[in-house]
Amino acid sequence: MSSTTAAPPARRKKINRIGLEFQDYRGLKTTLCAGCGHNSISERIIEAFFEMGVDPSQVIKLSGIGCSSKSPAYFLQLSHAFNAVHGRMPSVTTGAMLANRSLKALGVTGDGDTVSIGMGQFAHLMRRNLPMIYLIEDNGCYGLTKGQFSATADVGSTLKNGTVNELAPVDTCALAIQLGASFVARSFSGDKKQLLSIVKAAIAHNGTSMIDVISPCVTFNDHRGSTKSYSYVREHRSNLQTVDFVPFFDEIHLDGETEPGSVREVTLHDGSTLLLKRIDTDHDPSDRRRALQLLLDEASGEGRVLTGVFYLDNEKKNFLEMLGLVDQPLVHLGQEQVRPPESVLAEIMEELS
Amino acid sequence: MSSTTAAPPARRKKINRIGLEFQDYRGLKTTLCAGCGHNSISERIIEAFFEMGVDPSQVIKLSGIGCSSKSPAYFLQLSHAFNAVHGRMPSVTTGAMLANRSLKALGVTGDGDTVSIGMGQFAHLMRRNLPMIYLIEDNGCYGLTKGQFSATADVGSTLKNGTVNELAPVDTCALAIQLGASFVARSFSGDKKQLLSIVKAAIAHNGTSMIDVISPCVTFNDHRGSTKSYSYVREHRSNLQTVDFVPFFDEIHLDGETEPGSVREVTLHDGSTLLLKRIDTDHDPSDRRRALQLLLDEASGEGRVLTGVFYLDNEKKNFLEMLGLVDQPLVHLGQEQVRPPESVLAEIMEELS
Amino acid sequence: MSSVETALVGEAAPEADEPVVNDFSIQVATVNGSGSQTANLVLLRSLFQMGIPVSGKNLFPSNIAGLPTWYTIRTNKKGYIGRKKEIDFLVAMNPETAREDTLDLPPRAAVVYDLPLKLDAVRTDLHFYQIPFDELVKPVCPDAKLRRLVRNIIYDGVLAWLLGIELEEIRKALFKQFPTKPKAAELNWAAVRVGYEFAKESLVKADPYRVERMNATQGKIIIEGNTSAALGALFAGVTVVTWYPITPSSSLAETLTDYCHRYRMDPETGKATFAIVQAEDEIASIGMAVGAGWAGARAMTATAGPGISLMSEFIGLGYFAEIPVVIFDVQRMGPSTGLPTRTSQGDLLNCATLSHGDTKHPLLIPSSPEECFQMGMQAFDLAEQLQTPVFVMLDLDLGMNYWMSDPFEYPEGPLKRGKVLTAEDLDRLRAFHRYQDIDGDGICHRTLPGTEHRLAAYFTRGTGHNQNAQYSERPSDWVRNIDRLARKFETARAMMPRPVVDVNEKAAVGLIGCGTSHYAIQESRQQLFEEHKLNTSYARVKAYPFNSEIADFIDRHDRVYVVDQNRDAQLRELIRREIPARLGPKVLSMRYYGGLPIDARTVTDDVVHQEGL
Amino acid sequence: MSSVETALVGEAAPEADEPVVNDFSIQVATVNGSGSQTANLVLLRSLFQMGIPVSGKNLFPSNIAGLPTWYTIRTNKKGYIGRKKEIDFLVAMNPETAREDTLDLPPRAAVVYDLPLKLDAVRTDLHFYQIPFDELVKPVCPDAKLRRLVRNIIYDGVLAWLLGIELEEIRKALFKQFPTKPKAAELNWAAVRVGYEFAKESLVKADPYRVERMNATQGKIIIEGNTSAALGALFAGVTVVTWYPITPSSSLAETLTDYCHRYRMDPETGKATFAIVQAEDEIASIGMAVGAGWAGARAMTATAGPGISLMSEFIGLGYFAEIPVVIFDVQRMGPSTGLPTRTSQGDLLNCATLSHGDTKHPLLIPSSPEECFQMGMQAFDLAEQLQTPVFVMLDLDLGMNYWMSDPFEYPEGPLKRGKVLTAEDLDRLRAFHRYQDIDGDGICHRTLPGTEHRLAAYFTRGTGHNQNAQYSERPSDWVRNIDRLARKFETARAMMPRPVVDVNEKAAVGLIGCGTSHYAIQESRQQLFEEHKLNTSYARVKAYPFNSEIADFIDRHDRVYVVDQNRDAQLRELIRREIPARLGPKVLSMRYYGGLPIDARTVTDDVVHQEGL
Ligand SMILES: Cc1ncc(C[n+]2csc(CCOP(=O)(O)OP(=O)(O)O)c2C)c(N)n1
Ligand SMILES: Cc1ncc(C[n+]2csc(CCOP(=O)(O)OP(=O)(O)O)c2C)c(N)n1
Ligand code: SF4
Ligand code: SF4
Ligand SMILES: [Mg+2]
Ligand SMILES: [Mg+2]
Repeated sequence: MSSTTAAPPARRKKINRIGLEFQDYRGLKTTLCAGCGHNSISERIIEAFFEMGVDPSQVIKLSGIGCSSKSPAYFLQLSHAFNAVHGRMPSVTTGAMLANRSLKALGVTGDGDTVSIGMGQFAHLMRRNLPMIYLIEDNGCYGLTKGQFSATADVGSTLKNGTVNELAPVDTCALAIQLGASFVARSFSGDKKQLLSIVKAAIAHNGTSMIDVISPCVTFNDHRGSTKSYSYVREHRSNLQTVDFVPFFDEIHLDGETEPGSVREVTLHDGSTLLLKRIDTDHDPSDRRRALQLLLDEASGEGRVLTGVFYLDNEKKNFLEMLGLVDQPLVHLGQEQVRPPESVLAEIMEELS
Repeated sequence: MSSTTAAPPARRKKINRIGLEFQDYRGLKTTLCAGCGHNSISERIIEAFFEMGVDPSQVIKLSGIGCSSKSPAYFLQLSHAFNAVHGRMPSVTTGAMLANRSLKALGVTGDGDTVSIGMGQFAHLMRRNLPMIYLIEDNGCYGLTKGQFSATADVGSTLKNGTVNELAPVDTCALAIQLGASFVARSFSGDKKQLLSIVKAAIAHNGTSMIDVISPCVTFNDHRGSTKSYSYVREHRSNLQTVDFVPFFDEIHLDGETEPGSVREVTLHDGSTLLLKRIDTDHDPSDRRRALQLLLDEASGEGRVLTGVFYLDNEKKNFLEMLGLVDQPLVHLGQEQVRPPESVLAEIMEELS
Repeated sequence: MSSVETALVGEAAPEADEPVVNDFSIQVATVNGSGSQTANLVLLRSLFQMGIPVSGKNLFPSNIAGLPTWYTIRTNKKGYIGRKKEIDFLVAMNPETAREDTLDLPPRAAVVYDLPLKLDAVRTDLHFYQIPFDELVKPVCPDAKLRRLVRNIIYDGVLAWLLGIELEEIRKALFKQFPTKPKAAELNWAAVRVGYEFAKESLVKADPYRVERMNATQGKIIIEGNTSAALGALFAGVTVVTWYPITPSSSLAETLTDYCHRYRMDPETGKATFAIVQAEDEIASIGMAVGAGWAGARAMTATAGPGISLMSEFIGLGYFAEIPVVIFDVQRMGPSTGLPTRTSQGDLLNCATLSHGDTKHPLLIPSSPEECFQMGMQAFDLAEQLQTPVFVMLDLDLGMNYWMSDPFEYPEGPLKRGKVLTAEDLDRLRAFHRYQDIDGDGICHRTLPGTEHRLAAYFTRGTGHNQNAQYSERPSDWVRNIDRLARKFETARAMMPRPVVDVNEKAAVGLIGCGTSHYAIQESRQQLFEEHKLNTSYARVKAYPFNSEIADFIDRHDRVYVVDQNRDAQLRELIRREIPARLGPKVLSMRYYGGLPIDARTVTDDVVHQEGL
Repeated sequence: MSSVETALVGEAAPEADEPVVNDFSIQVATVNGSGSQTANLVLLRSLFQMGIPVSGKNLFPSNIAGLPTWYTIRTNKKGYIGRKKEIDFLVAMNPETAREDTLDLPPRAAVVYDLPLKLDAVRTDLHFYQIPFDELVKPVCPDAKLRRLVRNIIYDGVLAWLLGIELEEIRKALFKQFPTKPKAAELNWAAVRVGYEFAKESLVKADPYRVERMNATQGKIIIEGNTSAALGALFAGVTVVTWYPITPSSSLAETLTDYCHRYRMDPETGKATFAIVQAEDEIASIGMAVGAGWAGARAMTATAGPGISLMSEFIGLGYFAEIPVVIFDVQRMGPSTGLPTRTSQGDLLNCATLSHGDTKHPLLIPSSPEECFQMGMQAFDLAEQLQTPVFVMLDLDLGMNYWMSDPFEYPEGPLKRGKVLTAEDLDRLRAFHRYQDIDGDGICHRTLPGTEHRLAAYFTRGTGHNQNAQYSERPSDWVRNIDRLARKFETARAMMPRPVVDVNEKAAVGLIGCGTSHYAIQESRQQLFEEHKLNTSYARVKAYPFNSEIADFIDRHDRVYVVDQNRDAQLRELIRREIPARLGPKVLSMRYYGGLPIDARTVTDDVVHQEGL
């Protein structure tokens, strides 16, 4: 495999806190188009898991079908992966986590995979707040089937052949917040720093981390007239905050020129800290009402692409906690724990006699 | 059939503006449980269509699977009906309306049929704003399969066997508004007047009218501990407005004691008027932002059940308008209109030679 | 219709017939939601407690309350407990159907009816017993609201006197029904006694039907197939159950849930050693089960036909990505929504090759509660050993009706978890090829997510892959892989439970059936012999794929009738696919698909007709 | 592997061989997304314009850009246009596969390659032509960014000289490719000429392959199956098209969309006389189509295997509620996601009995663009006449590759809309029973929503119903209804297109096939005769259910090989189900399922082997 992965020699030696090389977090060489936003996202995922020192053997990568859903092959080669069927990654991930709650689940999907065919499972996953990272590589189209509109395409956006989309886009972040996800953010594949911080925060979070990442499709949706092109997003993006992340195993240093009160320090489930530096107005990410407000305004506004951390609830029970499962992963239970003794069968038979 | 329908003798003679009897709008005798909320809704539907003088031969009744979805058999016996498969009524209705845009579509569904298995189609139907009435008979459970929780069950609500629901309910109204429905209201099967007015308004509206009607299941979800029981809803319900409806063919009379400014008169697509009389605070139903706000607050509030007309957009293009279909229903087009002439085939063959 | 004519022909009142002991059928006609369920179960149980072979079948509508329901109880000293076509004893409580039910009776049958129904006016060739239920219930039950529910059990008392059922057994059965509600039990008990006393005082026994104590149910239990299958899963150590409600499978998942809460909470922490999730639909429930099976859990779902159709895509993934998962399909009458509360064997063909492309899936087909239990366990072993979805094909009759059964035997030996490599194994092997057929049986080794080893990870996918689970479009990789899957299916063949074969040396005719057809076939064989001197052999299929014994069975007979409870002869179809073509002409078909449990007479008449006897 | 050895064995440079005219295969190996598609189509067209029978097959990866792609063009003077296994002439442009592609060639093949690849070092038994593409493209195309796209067409010029393709025809084909972009056309044309000039100056023709003008394509067209099927739908007067993108069916819906926009806008209003909706998934697309069919539209959807699985529940509803709808299944290699860009006939069995319960569906199986067109139209007639879902089973090879074809004939006569009652009819009849079989053909009359008549309305449902479409759980109603559905299927049998049968009186062996297997079988028959003196008859199935001709065909031969492009002999399975069992033993199987279009040699070798020749 190593032959097919190309790591910059510089990094080769770098070792993370659990003693693994950067190399260990890579995957196969991408077969996606050169310049595809999805490739940048893969890079951020590799960096985030490496720098956080997550043990890849305890990570599962899951996806549906699409160019985006192929990308798990291109990162975290030491983790088990499940490339499932179109739009159904949420249920497969749910099952895997029920079976083994100690795993760290990373689901990668596309806007078609999630918002079109996957809408039902997406909604119910958000509602359950299953502990996982749910990352949408959002290019407003179906890349793998050659660029048809998806349900996140904006009104007025055009296909290469000129067809204009008239249906309003579905806002995955607004939906996720309304339905119960406990960490909701939007980013851009072209913003390395913001995306890296957000992915790290998602790793640190306990509950569903729904991240919608605008990720341009250079082959089918990067033309003028598209509102998901690199140039369009670069021109119309506005950041809700500057997002910084400090892992639990590091010290927090605020750089000098941040004036007091301008930064919100949010402590995450694993002790890491999310630093949200105000840009225009201050946003309290625990304010669900306000978060929805922001997204609604954006939707009605003139094609502004708002990115940042919209919502975070540290306290919310996740689905596995609700189910009251034993701490030990169910798959590790021995026969004596899962098969009741003979006396139980006898008791039941007695009742039925 | 008449033998199985029992109309109160009093009404027999009553004739509506298109010369039909009340009787003509009835259906078979219900086979639902005595006292089931769904039966009251059927009665309101019968009254609304009769009083509005809708031609039943131009109405289609569609449903999924469930006790609620059975109810189309119990009203509008002169209308074509399609009892489809579980959770898929939206797509069947869409297809039927594409085929014949002149029909008036009434979809009746349940909370399980819509919010559980039907979530995906529900979301995309709302997004398309297909001209139809989408009525959810919402009892917070699966009646026909003996009372399991549905996704509209409230946190803390219990089953008869004591099981407590921990998952937050899905607010169908909030979702509908966010996804694009142009008329969104919630009512209660026990409130004849409000429900009747709202159903009539839905008939008058051009676009998706999403009506969530709390409709208690007397057999499985009417016990204490349930938040969808008659008593619970009666105690916790609060009305956003008093809702009155004046059809386009009648005069508007405001009763004396309404002080000026307290009533909003909303003109509907067919010229009918919706009279929304303020109760506590004034609500402008065209204010999408505010409508969502209200529903969000309600959700976070202490089990208040807010009913009334939340949102109405008269201007929004419906799906059929977006598609730019000929005015004539597609099913009425003659062969000469749908099969291109021989010259066209010749032209195409030439291109391919 | 014919019965109507019988009615019109005035007949003389019946003679006092020969007594008929422990060999008749009772039909109780009520409306659902009227609490008749209790009265009927008490009746069933008390006969059972008297040692008489008995079966009860609930014929209920697909609605919740207010529609006609029939409950038929059959006693048979010879132990035939399949449905009996003819009704000997009718209890008519439902005004809507009383007349028609009465008209359908054979001459000389007995009718217990509610006074206002005046059924004695309908026919003259029956034994009528008129009971003033409303009048009788008043004194017992002052609270008018409760009467509706208590009223029915009065007929238990009446039948006790008419049929000679021991009151004490009724009492026992009754209190077993209300373990936690003594007051309700007492109330009902009073009602039973009122019925008994009334009968004793005012009725004259004229019909021939009686029961007598036997010893044929010693130590047996009474149980539904769904409960039995749930117990199978419980003792198989199931850990993840994901489901979506649908008749007639819901009670399987719900009973399993109850048992898990009783017996699968960790003693120290009081936490659950299982996860049961009611999913948003069947696509989600099978998706979760597949995810759980992939991660190493013993995972299952339970559903019925419509759910099977929705699971089709995921089952194809499970087959191709080789993921263990168990699907209980409690078959109801299709196509489409069909008749949700009627039984059928209509999903056999669909499940055997569910999903697009070339797919084949093992089916286990239980005929009894015991087999529901055994196969319910075995399915998990097979799924994990074969790394593939395994179906357990119940039907509504087996799943939702009460059956006599021997008590279940506690399983021996360890759970069979299949070829799973641990970190230690990987250390030893120093290499891991997910899809390499090392053992030549088509079954490869897998690792579970979370295995702490650099070699453990692999990429699971529904797309073409090579032996290392890497994406591949090479024709040679593709062909090698699906040829191996075909080989694996042959391995499965040898692991499936063998058919139960009873060869009659004198027989030229053989019968083949599966599932609940068993009871009708068993009884029909006797009818064929007694009434037509036709010797028959019998092979009961317990699983698909079949092994050679079925071919051998067909080979040694001139004609073989395959009994199917579906229109398109689905079992025969599957058999035809797998036997040598030269045997094809011998394989004939007997089908019933009216939605009621198949009965012996129907089988007999059809075979007799085809045999030209 | 063996080819590798060939390579190692040093051989003498090849002699000048006998010229081979109009009978060889070219393979162009590039990476996808590199604009090679244009170069290949121009090549194909120019040969076609020279009157030479030709076919082109695109072997592309399931990804968008950067992976290996092979395009094979076959010329054959006898008109055999199935895939040819051996490559005679390789154009090697892709560094990733060049070496392997070269090693796989038979001795004496020719190789045109890009200079840096140095392929002449790989083998000595081939004819090599080295081309400095980068150097050649520079002068033609100053703009470096564009070079990647222009570069490829240079090989058209090279081949023109090497094979004797007339430059003028290349020019014609080229400008046909860029009808609207003359500048692009000129640029490419310059590149072609550069390649031609270079070849002329610096190459020495050594290989035997040449083309010569013929007259075999006079008046023919070149078209893909998906386009043909789309035209079928267009001229069938389709009004509602609901679909969800999936390879290889997307282009069917997309081409239909383009044609509708060109030819189905109302001249006065400029509005659409059709509705085409890209649904949110396949369950929605079939649901919409079913709703539209119910309301009276000519409704269709197009999909592939995974979509078929998802549509399973709705198809069962369509069958049972008797709703006309047409499903185009462009088959790709399954199970599961499988190989999305490889061809197969793997959905036959699944589609024939799709959904739970007893279901049967008519299938139309085209073999050529003409049949895609005809059957694409006929499917709508059948669906409305039979009031049931009808499948048109294409495959990727037929659907997405370019084929020669005679021009399509304009359909005669009116659209067949089936038994629909109007308000006037109802006035006349004074009664309407939706599910009464008045004509005895199993097909009942329906009314459309919106019919202005008190008798018109009825209740459509997937649950049990009587002749008046009222809910019913009566066994007799149920049985009557699904027996009628079975009867309707027999009616369908007689309406299906008959097989194309070619009986060779001397033949003891017969071949049966369907769809794209046709081309391999045709050619194989000649090989079998020429190489083994084996006479064969041939029956090409065009639809399911089959009619008696198939049984007759089997009956008159000793052995019949059913050719399947799937693992589980699905076509043979369907045939076995429907013929008299006694014929079963004669029905043997020949299967290929590597995902490439089946070729004659593979069929021949297999039959020869089974025949022991
Ligand atoms: C059931 C099913 N339907 C359709 C397809 C075809 N298909 C493959 S990918 C895709 C859409 C992918 O879009 P998206 O999720 O946005 O991923 P992208 O390629 O844009 O990254 C579709 C429709 C499929 N594989 N399975
Ligand atoms: C595909 C499928 N899954 C499951 C079922 C079983 N089922 C019938 S009704 C129903 C739920 C109905 O709940 P709801 O829509 O709320 O209707 P209600 O009975 O409460 O009015 C279910 C799960 C089915 N018929 N089809
Ligand atoms: S097609 Fe678009 S989404 Fe797919 S890999 Fe290429 S750029 Fe990315
Ligand atoms: S079960 Fe509940 S929902 Fe169904 S009919 Fe009865 S009361 Fe209504
Ligand atoms: Mg996308
Ligand atoms: Mg409900």
